[in-house]
Parts: sequence; structure tokens; C-alpha cells
Amino acid sequence: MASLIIKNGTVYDPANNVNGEKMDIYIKDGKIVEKAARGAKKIDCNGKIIMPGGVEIHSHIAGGKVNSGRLLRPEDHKKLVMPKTKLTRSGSGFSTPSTFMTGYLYSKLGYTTAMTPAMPPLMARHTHEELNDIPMLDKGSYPLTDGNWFIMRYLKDGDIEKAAAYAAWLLRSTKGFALKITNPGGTEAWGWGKNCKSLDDPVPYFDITPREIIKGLAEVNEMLGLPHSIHLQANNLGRLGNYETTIDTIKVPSGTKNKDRQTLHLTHVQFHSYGGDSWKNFESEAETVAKAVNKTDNAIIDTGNVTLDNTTTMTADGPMEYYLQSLTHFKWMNRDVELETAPGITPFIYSPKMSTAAIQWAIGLELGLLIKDPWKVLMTTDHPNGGPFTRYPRIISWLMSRPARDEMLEKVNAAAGKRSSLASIDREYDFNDIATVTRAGQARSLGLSETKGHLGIGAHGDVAVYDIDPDNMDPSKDFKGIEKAFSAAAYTIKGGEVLVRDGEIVKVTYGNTYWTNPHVDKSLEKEVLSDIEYNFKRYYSVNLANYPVQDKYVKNPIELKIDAQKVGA
Amino acid sequence: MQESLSKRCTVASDVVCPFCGTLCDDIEVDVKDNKITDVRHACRIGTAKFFSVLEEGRPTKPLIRKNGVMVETTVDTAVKKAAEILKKSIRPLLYGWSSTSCEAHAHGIAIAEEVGGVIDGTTSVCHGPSVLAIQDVGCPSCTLAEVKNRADLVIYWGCNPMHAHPRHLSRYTIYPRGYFRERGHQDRELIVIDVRKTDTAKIANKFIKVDYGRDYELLGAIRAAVNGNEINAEVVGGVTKEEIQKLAEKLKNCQFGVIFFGMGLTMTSAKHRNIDNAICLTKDLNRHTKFSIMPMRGHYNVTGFGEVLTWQTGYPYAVDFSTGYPRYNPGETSANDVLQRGEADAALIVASDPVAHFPRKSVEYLAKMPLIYIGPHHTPTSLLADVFIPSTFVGIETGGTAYRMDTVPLYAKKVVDGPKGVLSDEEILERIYKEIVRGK
Amino acid sequence: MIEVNLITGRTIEQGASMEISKLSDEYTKATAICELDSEDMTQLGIKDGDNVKVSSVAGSVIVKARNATQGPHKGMAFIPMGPWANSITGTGSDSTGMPPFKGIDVKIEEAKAEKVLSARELIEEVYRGI
Amino acid sequence: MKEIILTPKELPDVGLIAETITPDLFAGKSIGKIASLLIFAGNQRKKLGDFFEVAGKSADDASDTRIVIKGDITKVKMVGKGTKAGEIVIEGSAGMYVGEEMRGGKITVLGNVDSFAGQTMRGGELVIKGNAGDYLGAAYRGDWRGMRGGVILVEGNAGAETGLFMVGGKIKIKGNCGTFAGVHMKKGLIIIEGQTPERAGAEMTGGSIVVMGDTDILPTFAPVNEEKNPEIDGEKLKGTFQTYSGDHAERGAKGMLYKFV
Repeated sequence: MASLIIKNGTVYDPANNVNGEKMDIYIKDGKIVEKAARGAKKIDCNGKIIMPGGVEIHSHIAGGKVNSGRLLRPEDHKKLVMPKTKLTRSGSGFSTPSTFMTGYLYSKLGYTTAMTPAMPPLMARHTHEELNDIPMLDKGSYPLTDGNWFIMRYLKDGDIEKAAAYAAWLLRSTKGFALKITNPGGTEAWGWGKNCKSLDDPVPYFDITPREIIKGLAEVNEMLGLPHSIHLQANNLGRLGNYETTIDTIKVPSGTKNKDRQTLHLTHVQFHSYGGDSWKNFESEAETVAKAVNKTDNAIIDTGNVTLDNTTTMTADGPMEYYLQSLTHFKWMNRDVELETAPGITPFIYSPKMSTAAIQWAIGLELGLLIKDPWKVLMTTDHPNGGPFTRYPRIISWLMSRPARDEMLEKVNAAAGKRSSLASIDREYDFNDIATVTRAGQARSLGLSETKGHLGIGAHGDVAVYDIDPDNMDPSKDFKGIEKAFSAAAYTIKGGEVLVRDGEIVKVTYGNTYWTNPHVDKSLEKEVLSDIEYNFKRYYSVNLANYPVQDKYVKNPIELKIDAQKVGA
Repeated sequence: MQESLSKRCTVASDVVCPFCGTLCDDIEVDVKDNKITDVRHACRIGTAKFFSVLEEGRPTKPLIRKNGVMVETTVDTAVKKAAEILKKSIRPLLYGWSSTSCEAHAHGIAIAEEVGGVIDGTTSVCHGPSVLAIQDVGCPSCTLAEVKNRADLVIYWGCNPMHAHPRHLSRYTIYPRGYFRERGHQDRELIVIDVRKTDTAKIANKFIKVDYGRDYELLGAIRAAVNGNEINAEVVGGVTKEEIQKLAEKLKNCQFGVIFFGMGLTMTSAKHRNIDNAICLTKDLNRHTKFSIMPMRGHYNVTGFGEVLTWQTGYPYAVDFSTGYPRYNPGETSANDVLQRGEADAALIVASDPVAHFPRKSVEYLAKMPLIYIGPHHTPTSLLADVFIPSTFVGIETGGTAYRMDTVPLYAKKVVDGPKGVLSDEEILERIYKEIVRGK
Repeated sequence: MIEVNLITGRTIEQGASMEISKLSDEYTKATAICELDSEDMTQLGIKDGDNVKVSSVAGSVIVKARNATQGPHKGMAFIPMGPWANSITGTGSDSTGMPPFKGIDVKIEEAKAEKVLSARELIEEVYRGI
Repeated sequence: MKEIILTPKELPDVGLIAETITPDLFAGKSIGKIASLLIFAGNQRKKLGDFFEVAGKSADDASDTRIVIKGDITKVKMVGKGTKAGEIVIEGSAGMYVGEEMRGGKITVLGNVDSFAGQTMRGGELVIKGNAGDYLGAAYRGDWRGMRGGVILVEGNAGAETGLFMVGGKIKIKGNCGTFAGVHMKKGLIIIEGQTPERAGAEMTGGSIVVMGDTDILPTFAPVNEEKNPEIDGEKLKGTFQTYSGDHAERGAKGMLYKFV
């Protein structure tokens, strides 16, 4: 494997407290090393900035729901196509790009890792098949546990250890990385066309509340010692006045502790910071939510920015997608998954002229700017829900430049200025902040900060270089230049290999898929397995033997073995 | 596999049946001396498929047409010839795919992209119209055990599972006991809507006979009734207004309803608009209760081909790579249209039999062009082929991924070895691909 | 001669025999048939098992008449999907991709003296000359 | 106005994709440059000049450029795609997608056109002297916003699903129209001077369809009243019309069907 010296660049590596220092980075055997290796290839980055490769904690890039979104939207695919080249496969899709194209597009932005957040366990094989067809990135996926009958019953019975043993089995069976919870309880209620409207609204026939599910799974997560915390999409996404549920939710797992990271990752909080009781008086409650995040030490969030595009919404929150299509009358897919969850999909046009969309745009930015500690707020669009990930450079320009935001505030519906605090916020991100919310913080939240999201010794040789000279560029003024530079990495280097040069793909690789494998006490596992066997025969539509994802479905796996044998012992 | 009886006799359990989109995964197959001796739990057609690997005179050697006669050749020569035909063609059609694995699909798509061809699946002549409808209005659906556990009202419209998906009713919909339907079929009502009293209709609680070609009007009238609007006719499609209104009330008042539909809707007058209206009815019903709808996908992996093609190109069938990027428009880029317009100049047919299942005019064009066929049996298509490379049976002699009609993916495992020297579709296609890119 | 509406589709016999082999006698037996309503058969003056000629604008084919078991459906004929049915299915797709496999206007005449071809014979006769 | 004359040579059976034939791309180009524009013949990247004799002169501005195609181009797809200004005259029949995504200017076809003509049109004028195929002035697959503006005039007949998901503009057919005219229509006007067998306005929620000849009206349309010499979207119609509202399969549908009596 080639060795590299990345010379003369200005480095932003917040995890190692390197904030805009001119220094050289050495890579050998795919990792960052202390000294230049003999014969190493030099890359001169004079007048450029250097960051760790981008890390994405929440982006719907693979799996049944994503593919249903693609199927649903030929008109979206016609809008953006990539022809085949000597090096790369062809593809199509603006809001839901095809797999090969997804990898290329992320790589062009300087990203080297992306996690897909919502995998119905029964469909896990599908998610992995797609992940295998996404080049350029390290990947992983989170099995959904929100409406899981086993989990709900164990938690209801107060049998937290069995719930943990089941969760361990589920991660192993799906080759999943972390526990995802989407609209806890609400997805099972959706089996009957209903929903859970507050944290204490019980799930029909299961006699358990969303609050109990979240609390229980947070405990399960820490009991198993998983790298990432629970990854939660709170109840009431997109509903008026939902900020109260959000603030309530942040407090639920406050009893759980972890010394290295949060115990709750609350996702795409833009969609959960809504005030008002009718769409006419819809307003931002981002300030209130940001305050709650500032106060807590157990939760961090990602933003879920709205980018004002014609996009495709997709979530395991079936009732929410139903509600959304009932407002727009657009086409709508629903895909309830037996005993597990209930994804839905519908297109959405965030028109800048619409007051709602303009306010949603403002909320995403407010969250980023009002949460004081950049380590507590990660930049996402909940791709493709708030907009496609290809808009990240634009969001970066908004975060770094008040004039950029002012220019937008002029263009979009005036409600954005009136019913959010965005117009009054002066804060502008610096490159260190950007590196935190797009890399370092994401890696830390995932529990992968040893190897990802930084440029210290031993880290993966994943590096992004952008054509920005920090000494001669004022991001606040030249926000268009910022957007342009972040749109096409000067270099994207992954595992020490140059994949992108001057915004063009120069090499195609397939990264690793991360999955976690916690082992609990053997006798507990046996007990839970016999329970699983009993219920599978009766209530699933597939035989138990055909459920777990076979090894062959994971290309280049990285199995994170976790000793959790104290559970049940 | 567990050992049983003698050393050479094994029982493979949890085998996935590679016949229809029901994708039963509870089959048991007895194997002795690498021969299938018994098949349990499968339906009549599934059983026939497992035993068909034993067909006498099954082709094991590739054939190439020389001076009008098919002569035996080696796999290498056949692969080279196939690659040559595809490279020479300026608009090849790559068709079929429903009866092979997703692993094979991926190689097929790579070939289509490399040679700038049109790739289409049997969906085109099956649930293609359903796809067009879904793309226009969406599709509220679910996996099959949702039906098993919750459904109290099941409708089969324009489909006849007793013939085409024989275990559908017993595994997923009517007969099984479910979590919320402990008494099985006693807890459910079955309605069949069709132009004739099919064998499925005969076991229904209610059979509604619709006039041929009037499904669209009937669907519209039911929607009007569900939505509280007047119907401006006394009889629609042979069904009285009162009966339509009663049916609408029944649909609104069930707890969990589902519509399964088949070729009786996709092939009949109005085609995709029948499905469109049926999906919109399902959407309307979700304002009142929980309702889902699902196409009865025919071949065991027709769904899988759509999935792979969609994630790799963005579109589920009828994809044209001639401009270097995927382009899609059934009616233009679909197999029968390309053929009947005379726009293809060579064809690669895999895991399907268009000569048996396409209209005569399409086949006339197929017969005129260089034709490559890959499949395990001699078929009407192999009879017209210029290159025929026999392959193994996926799910019997070769493992591979398949997607059930509700898009649940399963691994269809191998239970016996294929005939000596016979490669899988996946291997053959990979070799053709390598031959095409060699030297490029 | 009668004029009826033809639909084509699956039967379990066609399905099972197809999996055995489309070149088998079982397949011809299961698929080279036309299910007719008893009233229509009476009108034609034929009985179960007699050969009939089915013609559309696209062509014609000889198949065995069978009593419809999933009837009654006077005025409607059913031929299982396969090469016999497709000898008479029409052209075009109304620009949807889906050819007309159901709802074809056909004429049916008794053809007791004519032979039902096997799949192989049918293919060779119809297409080999092309 | 300056004219560029394209005379088709032998065209391949596999057909051509010629989205480069539009005044917007011809304007300001020399004959040689125009002849070297990209055309796909199957998977072959070819030059326009490989299939057409190119003569005449283009103007600097598209709006002053007229393209005249002398002959039959039934095998050629996408002529005039995205045209914003200028004129195209096809003195024969044309292939699929004529005037696709057209925004302005005028395209005249003296013969027939194949399916998908005027797909997702936004403006301009498309005149077809012969017959049109299916999906005239329709949306692309999956798009719920079809034709948004402009005028399509067909002097012969049109096929199925004319004006699918139409949200604006006008389509006028002097002859007969196939099934499902104006299906899913939301806005705009379709006038069928001949007959249309059935299902006009299926699932429409807005817009107007006028049928002068025979038609079977869906049972989900409700008779409203009789109107004399109505004026719809600026079109003055002569005679008495029975009006129907629908399609009441949809909730709150406000589509109008005018049937000549």
C-alpha cells in the first residue's frame, strides 16, 4: 500500500486540538503515522485546508425503504444522471441517487464514512446488498427496534436482561451497528392505522409506552456496551408543537451514563423543534430545544437541515409519512414490516416561497448556531428528508457566513425571519467548528473516534483536502467560494489511497462494513433463543433459520466483538 | 443439513422454493447420492420444479448454431461467441431475469451497461403496469405476516392464487392463525373479484363477478362510495350500486384489510390505471381504517430483479443504457416495444422464455436477430437461439438471493450439485462480462 | 363459428408441466387447450376434447377445447399462457410496455380434423422460416 | 428568420436519439458545427451530419432560427427537446418525444408523431397536422406535474392518456382521442372535436375537457347543467353543452367535462 505525505496544508483536527496549523500528515499502510515512510508519495497542499475524511452518522443511502423511494420517483432520477466512464458505473437520481452514484458523490464531498440509519431487521439482507454496491465509503446500518414485539414484551415484563440478550442477537442476526428507534411504539400502533401521540400514550395491545421503550433500550444499549448510543427519532416528527415531546424525550434516558459519549443520540431535531398549533402560526422552537441540549450532558443531536429542494421523505415512521401525504396529496408508499417497524415514503417540495419550508430551513440553522458546543450538534440533512446530502457545502456556507444567511432570508418567505430567531444570530462557524460537526463529533458519537474523525497517530488514513486558503479567504464574505470548495474536494484520501482529485473520481474502492457483535451470558442467550424460536414459528412469515443475515452478505466486514457476558450472569 | 437414515441420504430443511413470488421457505428436500428423492411442503408446481432437475436429456453442453444447426461446443467457445454478438450489436436487448439470483442480475446489469444495451425483466409483461401505477400514486403495503397476524378482510382481485400461488392462502392470508387472528380463517373474510368464478372464488365468503374490462369503473365507483360521493349509474361493471355501497361500508369497517391483485388487473383494459385506481382506493380507505395492497408477483425472483436494477440504476425495469446513463420509459424502452419497433439487433435471454410468453409479432423479431439463451432447460426460446449455454437451477443447484413478492429478501440455498460442467447463470454472465471488457 | 372474448393466464397444470419441460407432452396437454363455456361448446357443436381453431387478427392456432371448470363464462374463452395462446395475442402495448394478453376478440371454429402441434412443432413452423 | 435545412439520409433501424436538433443549439453555429452535433444511433455516438445533409444558415439568435426537416424521421426521437425559441418544421412524420419539455417557439409536424410528443411541455406551440401517438402532452413516468403551459394542436387523431397529469396549457384535437384523455388532470384545457371512446377525465381533480363527439362518461361524473356557448380558459365554444363534474372517485374533485349535445 502506498505511503503518503500530505504536505504544507492547514490542518483542522478538532479531536486533537489542532486548529488551523500548518503541518504535514503521514500515512503508511492505510493509517496515520508519526513519520514519513521511505519513498512516500508527496501531495503538496500549500494554500489548502486539511480535515479528517467526512463522517456521516445519519443518511438514508441503502435498504428497502431507500429503494422504494427510488422506485417511486423516476421523475427525480431523470433530473440527474451520471454516465458511465472508464472508471465509474453510471447512475441516476437527485434526491435518491442509485448506489454507485451515492458513493461517488459522497467521495467528491470529502466523505469517507456513512451510516444508514434505519434497517428493518427482516430486510437486513437487502440493506447489506445495497451497502455492498456503494463504493468509496466505510458503512454500517442500524437495525430498527421501535415496534419490535420481543423488545416491547421484555421491557413490559421488566425483563431488561432478556431485552439486552435479544438486542444482541438482533445485532448479530442483522449484522447491524447500533440500535435505532423510530417513533417508539408509534410504528406498532400504525399496524392499526394509529399512532402514539405522546411519550405516555400506550401502544395498542402491548401495554407499554414510548417512554418505557426509550428508557429500556437506553439501558439495554449501555448494558451491552455498544459503541454508539441509542439512535432515536423522537415521537411526533413534523407535528405542530412537537418541541415539547422533544424536550421531554431528551430527559428520558438521563439516568444512563457513559464516560466516552452521550447515551442518547437524538436525530434530525429540526423536524422536532416545531411550535404553533396550526400551520398558520407555525413557528420555530429551536431556541427552546437548543437550551435543553445545552443543559444536558447525556444527549447530542444531529440537525436534519432543510435545503429547500424537491426531495423524497422516507422514514420508518409510517404514521408520519401518512400524515404528510394527507397534507400534500402526493404519491405515498407504506411498507409495514411484521413484528418490527413501519417505514413510509412520500415526495416533498420545500418551496422557498412557502412559509413552512422557509421556517424549517431556518430551524435547522438555528439549532446549529444556538447549541453552544459544536460537539453536541452534528450536521445532517437526514438525507434525503431535509434535502440531499449533496447540499452539505451549501449548509456549510450558511453556517460560516451571516451574509449568506441574510441573502437567503431576503429570498425566502418572510416568515423565516419573523417566526424564527435566525435573523438575530451573529455566530459564524470557523473551520474548526465545521470539522467538528461534520467529522470529529460524528465519529465520537458513533463510538468510532479511535480510528475515525481525526488525524492523530493510528487513525485511518482518511483525509479530505479542500481548495481553500484560510489566510486569504474570509468565509463570511466569500460564502460562494466556500460552497464551491466543499463541493469538490481537492483530494479525498481513504485508507491512504487517493480516490478523488480536483473533484473527480480517480480510483474506485469498496470500504468496510462495520457491525457490532455483543456476547451475553450463554444460558441467558439460550433462554431467549428458545423464546425467539417459539414466536417465529407462529408470527413471522419466514423460518427462523432463514432470518439471520449470512456472512456472505457483508462485503469487507469489520466485526466489533463486545464482551457483555456479565449480562445475565 | 442434518444426517439421517443412511450416510448418503440427507434432509435439507428450511429450503426456499424457487418457483413463485410466494417464496415459501419451509421446504424439506431429501437427497440421496446427490439426487432429490422427496420434496415436502411444496405445492404441486414447486415440487415439479425440484424434480425437474432430474429431467431426462437435460442439456449439459453449450450449443452454437452452425450452418443452421445447433452443435455442441465448449463453455469457453460459447462465452466467446456470446460476447462477440453483444459487442457487435449496436442495440442489444437483455431480457428475462425473473428466475435467477440477484447475484446473476448484477452481472447482467454490468453487461448491459458495458454494451450500451436495453435491459428488461419479465415484469414488463407481468406487473410492469403495477410499477407504472406505483410511480404515479404510490403504494401502501406491508409484509405478508402483517396480513397473517392482523387481517380480518382479504381481497383477491383479478388473481387466482389457487392456480398461480398455491400456498399463498395457507401460509399468509386466509388459513394461518395469527397473533390477532387466533382462529385463523374463522377470524377473516375472503372476497374474490374476478370475471369468472375461479377456484379461488369458489372458496371465498363472497364472490363479486365484474364484467370483463370494467374493473376500472368498478374501482372508481367503490372509491366514490368510500369517499361519500354519488355514483351516477345503477349498475357499474355488472355490480349494482347497492352492492357497491355495501362493499364500501364493509371495507371501511374492517380492522385491517388487504387487496392482492394480479394479471386480471394488469393485463385487462385500462392496465396500469386499474392498479392506479386500486391503490387510490387503498389510500382512501386508510382515512377510515388500515388497508394495504400488494401485487401477486409471479416468478420467484421477479421482485429481486426490480430491486437490484433500481438500486444500481434508479429504475426497476426497461432500462436503456445506449446513451451511457440509465434511461427509462416503458412503452419505449420495454422489451415488446423495442422488438415490435424493430429497434434491437441482438438479444441475450436469461432465466425466462419469451418465445413461449411474448406475442407472435415480438417473437418474429427475436427470431430474426442473433439470440443468446442461458437457462437450465430446452425451451421454445432455446429452439430459436444461436448460442445456448445451459445453466444450473438457482435455489436447487446453486445458492442465491431472491426477493419475495413483499420484497422480503431470502437466501435460496443449494441442495444438490448441478450436472458436471454446467455453470450457474452468475458464473456464465460473469465470464461473458469479462470477455466483453477484455482488451478494452 | 362463435365470436368470443379471449383471456390468457396461468393454470396450475400449465405451471407444473412447464416446470417439467415446455417440450414435454404434459405441457402440450395442459397448455394447448381452450376452456369454453358449455353453452358455447353446444353452439359450436363440439364436446370436451375436440380440436378447435382459434383466430384473431394476429393469426390462428389449433388447440383442444375443454369444458371450463372455473365458469360459467359464456362468451369468454380461456387459453393458458404459452406459445399457443401467444400465436394469437395482438400487437402493440398502448405505449405501456404491456402487450394485450387478455380481452382479445377471437373467432372459434370446430377443427376436429386438424392437429394440435407440440411446442417444438409450433415454434419450428411459425418462426423458423423467418 | 434564417433557415437550416436538414435532409435525412438513410436512418438506422435501431433509431436515433437527436435531442440536439433544436434552434437553441443551432443558433450561432456554422453548418459544419451543426453537422458535428451529437446524435445517438443505438449505443453509437454519431454526428448529426452522419444522418442528415445540413444546408442553409442559422441566425445568431434561436428566435430567428428555423429548422426545416425535409423528409420522414419516424425513427428519430426527441427532436426539439427543451426548445425555448425559434421554429422547427418537419415535413414528414416524426418519432417519439417531439417537443419534449418544450418551453417556447414553435414545432410543426406535417405528418404523424409517435408517442410522448410534448411530454412535460411548459410553453410554446406544437402543431401536428397528422395523428399523434399515446401520451400526447403527458407527464413523464411518476411526475405529478405534467404539461404546464403552451398549446398543442393535432389536426388528426391522438392516442391514449393525452394530457396525463396536465397542470396547465391547452391541447386541441380535431379528430378522435384515445382512452383516458386528461387522466389525473389538475388544470388546463383539452378539446376533443371528434369522439373519445371512454374514461375521459378519469381521476381528474381540476381542469376542463370538452368532447364534441361521442363518449361514454364514467359513472363517477355527475351531471351539472346545460351551458350555451361557454367560454373556457379564453376559448369560446359554440353550441349547447351538458356539463359534468368529477371525477368523484376523488375527494373534492373540481374537474369539468363538457359534452356537446
